[in-house]
Amino acid sequence: MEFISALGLIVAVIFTFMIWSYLYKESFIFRIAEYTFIGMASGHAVVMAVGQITKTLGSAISVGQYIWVIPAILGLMIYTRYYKPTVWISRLPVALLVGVGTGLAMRGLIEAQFITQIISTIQPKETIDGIIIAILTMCTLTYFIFTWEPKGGSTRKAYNSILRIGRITIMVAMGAAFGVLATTRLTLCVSRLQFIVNSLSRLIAG
Amino acid sequence: MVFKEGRIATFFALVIVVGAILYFINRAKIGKISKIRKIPGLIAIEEAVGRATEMGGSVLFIPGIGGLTTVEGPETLAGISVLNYTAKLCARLGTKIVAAIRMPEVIPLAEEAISTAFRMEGKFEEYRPDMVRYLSSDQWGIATGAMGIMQRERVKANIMLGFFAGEALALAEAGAVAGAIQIAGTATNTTQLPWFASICDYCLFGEEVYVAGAVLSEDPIQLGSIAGQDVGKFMAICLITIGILMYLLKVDWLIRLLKI
Amino acid sequence: MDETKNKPSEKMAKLDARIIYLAMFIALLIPILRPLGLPLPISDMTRKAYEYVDSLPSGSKVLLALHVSVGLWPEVEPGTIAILSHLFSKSIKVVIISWGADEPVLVESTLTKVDKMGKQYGVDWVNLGYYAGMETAMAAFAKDVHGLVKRDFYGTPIENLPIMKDIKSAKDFNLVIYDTASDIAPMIRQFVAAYGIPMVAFCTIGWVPSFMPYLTAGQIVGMVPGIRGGAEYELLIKRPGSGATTTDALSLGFILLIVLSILGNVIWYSRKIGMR
Amino acid sequence: MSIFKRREIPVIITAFSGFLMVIEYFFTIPLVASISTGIREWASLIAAFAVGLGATNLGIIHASRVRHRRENWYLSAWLLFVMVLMIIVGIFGTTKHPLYDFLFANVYSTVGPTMWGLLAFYLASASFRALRVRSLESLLLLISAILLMLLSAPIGGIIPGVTVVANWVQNVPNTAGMRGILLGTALGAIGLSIRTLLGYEKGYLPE
Repeated sequence: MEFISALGLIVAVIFTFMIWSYLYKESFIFRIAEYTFIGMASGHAVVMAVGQITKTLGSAISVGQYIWVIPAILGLMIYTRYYKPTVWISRLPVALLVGVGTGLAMRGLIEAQFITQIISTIQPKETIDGIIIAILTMCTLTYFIFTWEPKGGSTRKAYNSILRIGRITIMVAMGAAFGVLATTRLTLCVSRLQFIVNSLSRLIAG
Repeated sequence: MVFKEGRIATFFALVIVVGAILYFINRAKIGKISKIRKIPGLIAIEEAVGRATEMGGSVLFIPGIGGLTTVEGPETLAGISVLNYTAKLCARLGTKIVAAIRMPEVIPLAEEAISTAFRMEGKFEEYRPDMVRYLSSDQWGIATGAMGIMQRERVKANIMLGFFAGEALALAEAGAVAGAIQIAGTATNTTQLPWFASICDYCLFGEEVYVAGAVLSEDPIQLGSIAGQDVGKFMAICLITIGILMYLLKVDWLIRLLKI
Repeated sequence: MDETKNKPSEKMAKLDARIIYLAMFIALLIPILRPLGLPLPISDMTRKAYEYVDSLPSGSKVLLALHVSVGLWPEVEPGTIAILSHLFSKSIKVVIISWGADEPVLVESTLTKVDKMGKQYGVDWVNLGYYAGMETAMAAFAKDVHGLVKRDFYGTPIENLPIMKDIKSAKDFNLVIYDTASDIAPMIRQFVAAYGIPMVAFCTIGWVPSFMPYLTAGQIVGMVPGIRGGAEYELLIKRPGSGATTTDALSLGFILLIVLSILGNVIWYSRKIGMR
Repeated sequence: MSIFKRREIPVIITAFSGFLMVIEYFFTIPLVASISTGIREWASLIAAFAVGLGATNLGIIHASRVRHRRENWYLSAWLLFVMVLMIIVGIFGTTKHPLYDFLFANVYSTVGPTMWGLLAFYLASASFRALRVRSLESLLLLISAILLMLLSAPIGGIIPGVTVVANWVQNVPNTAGMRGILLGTALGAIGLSIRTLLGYEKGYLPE
């Protein structure tokens, strides 16, 4: 085996165990891995960002789109926050980011998580299951009503049992997701263990 | 002005919800406030910070791993609002608080939230820059970093509110091993909720995450808007009821209406 | 919340945790070192997929479409290895295309684990790389392969690849195999509904319930669910591989998880009674 | 003027860009479409500029730890060294530089799979400690978790009936529960967005 790739395997295997050592105890060994990774990932993020900035600005300027100077200035404005009298300037680009995010969320979620979900509830694939899903969905939704509840009497009792069914539905869903995700987690761990065993046997075999 | 095809019904649904929110905000402005049901996880924040203080430990806050510019944006903002409230409690009690951050553009918001809280409590001189810690833009950077902080800085209250992904299980379990009271919540990525629901002491589901800031602020205008959101829920319940009856009667114009 | 959860038994919980981690480590490691061959009943959905593929005449052309992220790839990899070995053993031509950016690289590394039986790149199989746009790309590919695809993953113009000569549109394929960790509906719309090409799904376990109706309705001819399905397929082609190892490990892991959840409750209750 | 500096201008910018995104989605207005596409591209460029805030944050915190010789200061120094090394090699030697490539392939890329693997161990301890039967709700959570584990475990196929029941649980109550949460999520996000766009959410802007 080539020296560099052998060294790579050794490093990867050692690094894996340094991180897993956290399970035994948070120790110096884990800390080295933690600090190395945070340093490396932050450096990598900067490299990627610089790449993105030079690529975007470079290609824009080369075709004469000088308007791209504006976002570049906005981007640099973030750094005025380190000098107190100009902190307010740094809030402007951040305000733009917040606006874009909230706008995208509003338009995306009303479609994907509201209308689409209602349509698939009232367009079931099987009748009986479809009706059960519709009823349980409404009970779950009732659990999220914050400002309204019936006053006293039998309505109140009925309402409370709807809430209970809603809560139970959520919990069954949580259990189901727990069980399904467990498969993925175990599979990924097995594939990591396989990597370690294979690496070690390759290293021993030379 | 031309509507885009297939989005007309969606637009009107949005208009109804937003209209209801604005209506209730205006009602709140003239003093008519709706009562809001209690969310146990939010009440527990005070208890958690109190216990961390008693035990001489610190409070860790993670406003999710999402950024600002995508659909995860509002979830991050919800986390920041609760961070502001938690920081106020910490400033009042003199408890150490650390906010772990993944996306760099969230750093200014977190710093603003904590420093404002300390200033409002009249303890601005106790605010330190290392209360906000960027732990790299990698999902596992914030996970390993926060796991390290939990043990090294004796975290006794761990509050996680915002967008989370695969690292949710690692964070919740590491927090439990550290012996922290844990309050956690996430919304759009529902697949991560089971970890929070089973491992953490308190869990906020979906919409509860978004209203957390409003509830904690006790600001009547913000509270008013929650009543508007409830109108949306009544609308959904009505549509589902009518829709399923129509399905049984084999009529499909409601579905076609929703798809225009 | 509950007092017993954290406070008095904190030290105990820490000690317990290490033993539990070790138990899990051993449970997952044993089958890797020495496969146990635990019983694995073969499900109908996998058998249907196998039988369909097995009945394809030699010289058939199969499209393998991929949409699985890096994190979930290990779940479908054993099945993919098994199906590729099966196809290569029957001299069937395979065209691979990806709807996500990472998949071309992932499938390349998977292909190194497949016995190709002397099959040649460009003649018997080809990796066309990644095409963005999901359903738009699917539709474009199905309608006019040469309109969308100009070069393969390595940059070779597809006119230079003999395999691509007779493949002009979706109609030229005898079967579509879809490796997926996302919804199957777009592929059904663009290939099954539009051109009537039969389809088999290799999916992550989480999607099984959502895909079931398509199987019962006959819109897909077979389904191979996750690692378990991959191991079943390995058994069917009589080449036990990493799928069988992983399913053994999964079985042990799940037994451990179930025992732990029950044991945890037993200990908790007995402590609670003891404290009274 | 000072009051404008504090709140009004940022809120106006937020509201403008936010409502623009919404309008673009529902209506075909060429001018709005081009402006909002432009702003989205701008936002991603601004976010790229913001990455420097992260490096600055690490620089300030860890440099001060090194300067004051705090506990583990040499680790802080190491973190900064690694970060600067990656930046210098990555920018001046490009990401294809052998050293960058080696570190990326064997250290950076190792952490993801390792941490995913770690989750299996945490799953085991969570099953032991957290799946407590305190009420009917938590009993049902436990049962549905076990059922779904049996469904995915090969060994589950041996027990008759498990597949049918587990599939039903995943198909029906699970779909309903998740759907209820998603519907609420959409409304919650809209409520929070409106509060933000109108300047009522105050968490992140100074009073």
